[in-house]
Amino acid sequence: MTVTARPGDPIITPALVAEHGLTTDEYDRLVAMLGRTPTFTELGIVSALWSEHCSYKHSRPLLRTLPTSAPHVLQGPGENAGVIAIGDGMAVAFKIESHNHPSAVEPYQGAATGVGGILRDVFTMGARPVALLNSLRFGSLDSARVRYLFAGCVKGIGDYGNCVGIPTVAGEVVFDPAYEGNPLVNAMCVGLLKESELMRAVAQGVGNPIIAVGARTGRDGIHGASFASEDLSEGSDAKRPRVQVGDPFTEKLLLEASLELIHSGHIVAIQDMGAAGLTSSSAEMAARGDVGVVIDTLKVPAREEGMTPYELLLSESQERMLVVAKKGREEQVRAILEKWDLTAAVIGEVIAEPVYRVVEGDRVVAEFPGIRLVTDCPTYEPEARESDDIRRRRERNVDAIAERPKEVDPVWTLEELLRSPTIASKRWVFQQYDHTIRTSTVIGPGGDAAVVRIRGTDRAIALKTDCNGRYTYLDPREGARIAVAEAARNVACTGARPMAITNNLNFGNPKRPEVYYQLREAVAGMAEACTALGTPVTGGNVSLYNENPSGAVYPTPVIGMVGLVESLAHVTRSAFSTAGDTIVLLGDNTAEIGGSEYLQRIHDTVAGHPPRCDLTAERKLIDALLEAIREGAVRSAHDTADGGLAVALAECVMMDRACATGAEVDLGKWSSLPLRALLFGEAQGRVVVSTPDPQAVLATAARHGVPASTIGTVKHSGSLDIRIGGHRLKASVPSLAEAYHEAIPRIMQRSASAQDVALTSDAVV
Amino acid sequence: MSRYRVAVHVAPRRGLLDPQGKAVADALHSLGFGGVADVHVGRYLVLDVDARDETEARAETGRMCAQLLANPVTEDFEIASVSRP
Amino acid sequence: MSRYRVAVHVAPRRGLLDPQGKAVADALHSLGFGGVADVHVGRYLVLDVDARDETEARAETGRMCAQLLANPVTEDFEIASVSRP
Amino acid sequence: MTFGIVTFPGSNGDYDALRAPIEALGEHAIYLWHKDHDLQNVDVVILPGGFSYGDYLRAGAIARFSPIMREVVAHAERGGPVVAFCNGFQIACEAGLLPGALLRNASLKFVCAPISLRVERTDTLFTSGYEQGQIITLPIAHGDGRYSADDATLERLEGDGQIVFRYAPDPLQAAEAYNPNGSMRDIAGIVNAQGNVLGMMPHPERAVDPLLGPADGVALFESILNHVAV
Ligand SMILES: Nc1ncnc2c1ncn2[C@@H]1O[C@H](COP(=O)(O)OP(=O)(O)O)[C@@H](O)[C@H]1O
Ligand SMILES: [Mg+2]
Repeated sequence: MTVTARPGDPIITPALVAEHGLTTDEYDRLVAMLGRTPTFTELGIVSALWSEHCSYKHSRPLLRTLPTSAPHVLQGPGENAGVIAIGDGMAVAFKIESHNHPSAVEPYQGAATGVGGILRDVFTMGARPVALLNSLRFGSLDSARVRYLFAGCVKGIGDYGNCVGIPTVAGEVVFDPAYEGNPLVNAMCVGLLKESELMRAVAQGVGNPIIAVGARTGRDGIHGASFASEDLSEGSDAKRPRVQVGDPFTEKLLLEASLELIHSGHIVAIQDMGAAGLTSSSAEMAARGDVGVVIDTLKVPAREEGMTPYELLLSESQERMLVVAKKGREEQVRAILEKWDLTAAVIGEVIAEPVYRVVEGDRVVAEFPGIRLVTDCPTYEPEARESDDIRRRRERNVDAIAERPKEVDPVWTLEELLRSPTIASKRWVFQQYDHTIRTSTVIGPGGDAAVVRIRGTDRAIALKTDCNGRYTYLDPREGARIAVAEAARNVACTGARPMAITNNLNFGNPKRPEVYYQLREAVAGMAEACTALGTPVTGGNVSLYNENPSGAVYPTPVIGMVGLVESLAHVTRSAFSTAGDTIVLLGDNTAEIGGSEYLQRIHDTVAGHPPRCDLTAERKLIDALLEAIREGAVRSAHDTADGGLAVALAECVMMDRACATGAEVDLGKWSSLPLRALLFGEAQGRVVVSTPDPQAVLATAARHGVPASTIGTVKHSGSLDIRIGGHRLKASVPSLAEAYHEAIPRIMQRSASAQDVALTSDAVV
Repeated sequence: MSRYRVAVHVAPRRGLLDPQGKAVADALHSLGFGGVADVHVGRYLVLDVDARDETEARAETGRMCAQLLANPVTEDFEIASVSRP
Repeated sequence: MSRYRVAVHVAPRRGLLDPQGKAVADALHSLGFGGVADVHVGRYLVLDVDARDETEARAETGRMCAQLLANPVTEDFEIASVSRP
Repeated sequence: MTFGIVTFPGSNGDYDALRAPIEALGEHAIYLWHKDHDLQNVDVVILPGGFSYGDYLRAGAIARFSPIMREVVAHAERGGPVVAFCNGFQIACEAGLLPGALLRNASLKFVCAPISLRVERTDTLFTSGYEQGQIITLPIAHGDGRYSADDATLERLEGDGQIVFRYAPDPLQAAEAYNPNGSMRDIAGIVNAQGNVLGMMPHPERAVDPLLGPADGVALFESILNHVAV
């Protein structure tokens, strides 16, 4: 069929091509593929599908190197979400997704719609969402703008998840000037399904109708995908009309209707209309099924009058799905949607001819040969070179940094670290998230990882996101290895075997050699760790161009880990609970302070080698810990992370403010180490355990070749008392608790009213 | 200095999705108010402002709207009235 | 039948705690708007209504307010304006 | 005995409300669809938590017009027990089943936390399983929980003993800020004058399994079972 330009469409000029983010080379490829000049509609389609966000053109070759298979992986990367089997015929679908750019412009709606999108990715697999997580990065809370972004994102995440009724059970929040102007907002969703109910988004069956479901299409978010593929600049402000508004109420209806549709057997495929909207959902489903499709834009329910095919195809209006139904079942599909007060419109069909065709009534406005629209996108492996500046920072001798006078009193240092917003309690955040709905949250936010039970079984899943961007900045490979290892350790501390990960690669502009170096190294590190720990990658998301004129964010490969608790009896919490229990340290202390929160917070320094990550040791540690837990020997387990051993011990005695304890600890065994490294260094592979049966824990550790030492006793003394040779640190638990629990509320009080006001516009007032 | 009572309307920008307006319109329809075509829900603020004169009260309130009372990304505002309380 | 655009104000009854109004006032003060004495925050609804004439549009909207748009326990409403869209 | 849990568009606590009587009491529970006109002979109606109609306009304002609400009101008028949790409480107030209104939390923030309550009445069909003055812990999770009513209504509630639960300081903890939403007179839950409709912001239906925390909600369901046993 012949493609004709629509009257009134702009003429294709080099300037227009550039505006659409295509390079000259890419444009030439397009012309070669079509054998002619594209129409305006076609240019729009390609600009969206070949955007970084949709095509992964700078990351795909790297992502191919990740380990993705294992017997329990039912669905690896490439689908809406990854799926793993967890026994008893049950499976878990999970995925993480970024909404960094939208959140920088409009934090409330940006973060909220991020949650909406990731929920849809999971329920379109046939899974019922049972948990949400989020991983957030902001600049320093000293800035009013940052407080506004932080408060807005948290409220957006909360309002959306709360309204749909999915508990938000875990996550992380990090504050660092590196994220000033470029907040990172990653949301993860986890769903449960029966293995037999797994649904894939593969268009099939010539003659099957393609149905648009859910909200009407408006002009919002047009070109969001390409927007997410650019640096944030002055010009970004002008792009504000692209903001999308979320409607969690419609999402809830869509969730129930989609699951009912999938279970009804009336449909063959379903996919969220996410980034690049109708275009990407239809093209991707067609490509996966290796079939042709035709879409008639006149049939797409529009919210506004006079919308062009270009706009209808590229709109990112939220809460919409694309369904391929079985031919002849249109009425049944419509009936299910009507029950949930949703509309459905047949907008196209699967065809035998291998083309991707868009018509507007009688006129063909776009036509691409077969699946080449998706597969012809070029990939790039740009030059990679480490930044000299970063290398110099890493090589710097941080041990030579002189102590500040106040550090004479390590309690001062400890409280200063506990007050650091990155370490301090995030209760201010997660109190705004409903984490008890669905009555399955065995461990909610505030522990090492969340634990969500699986009703009808004795099992549970453990969930956590993790990444230390400072480590990855100083050494991308080591940093990414640590991110995986720490996520695994957190999950293991709750009694779960780490099973698989999803990941979100948040990086700067890959065309800069130093950024592409970070990306390449981080992916390599992630692959090494996932292989060593037996946790394949089932999916993820790449967000590049997280830069503004003053530079890129820290390379931040966020890991979303899923673990399996085989019996509810194994569920383990992180705080000390019982006076008289023995405190055992699994793993060993070292003299490493490079890249630590201590250097950042106390010395305003980002330098040195991040701690070494020994993956073999990490694996043994996890095995030993899980075995000790299964033996019933472990009362509590908490890994050491930001702020090191002293912070971990402080957290153990007061993270649960209502049942604070105390402890007497003797670290004399390590008195030859520099005191600050022992207390605040962030050596990897360590877990603080409290136990009524230390002999059993020590024996199990020995069997696995894991160093283990008895370091103290849990007390109800109200103080944390640490002796190291001749040194003694005695901290009052209420005062530690005050530092840890009040830090963020106190900062946010400064401007709490301002954000609440600026946010009252939002739906849930 | 005198005191002025300034009323402000803040409304979701037309063209952006207004889920609240849509839900209210649907509810009104099902209550039998068939003649309702379209509903938008925004905020109505009443501020007591000290200013030299009405013009200043209006200008000052405009600045408050731009800085705080309306979200420049998603909302439009207008000063609906200025009166003496 | 013609189409009318009816604007409605719904405000929390004076005397009830208005935490939002207070938050707005505090925030304005901290932004340096010292001349603001008092703020109240309510809802502003704009409805497009088909009616025979303005009087009917007004009356019909009044009924919507009484039934749904305002909560008689805590809120007052007023029809702010009726115009042709 | 059968509990009927109404599912409105946007209800999301319906699942927990369904599971609680089944798992804690071994009784029956079914969903009731908002478009239906039939309560299917259930003994107790539960209006569950969630965000019916997205809580757009005002929490509970739109849901009260659902077809099934006419039957729920009739059931209540016949003396049938109705339990309304969270969004259900908001709907019940909007529908006139209970006096007053639930406004936005004074903090302007959604709050999810365990909270201490004092049981003010044990002579209701919902609370006979508790002890007078007992301090219990239940989860809350809401953004619009500030109970408000005019003085005359509040006096009537006090005088007639309709205030069943109040937010109260936990004796083991600091007393400050125990009222999580700014409710007048610390009101967390009330019954109607006839005593057969209970509305409360906290979630007893989320507190029936010790695996998840204090199971202080069980006694509420047991109280109902003992009174309504069939
Ligand atoms: N954005 C968030 N959303 C939900 N829970 C969070 C969030 N940020 C932190 N938390 C919770 O706070 C606790 C501490 O988080 P974090 O400091 O990242 O722990 P760790 O150092 O063990 O990785 C965890 O239980 C985590 O799930
Ligand atoms: Mg941890």
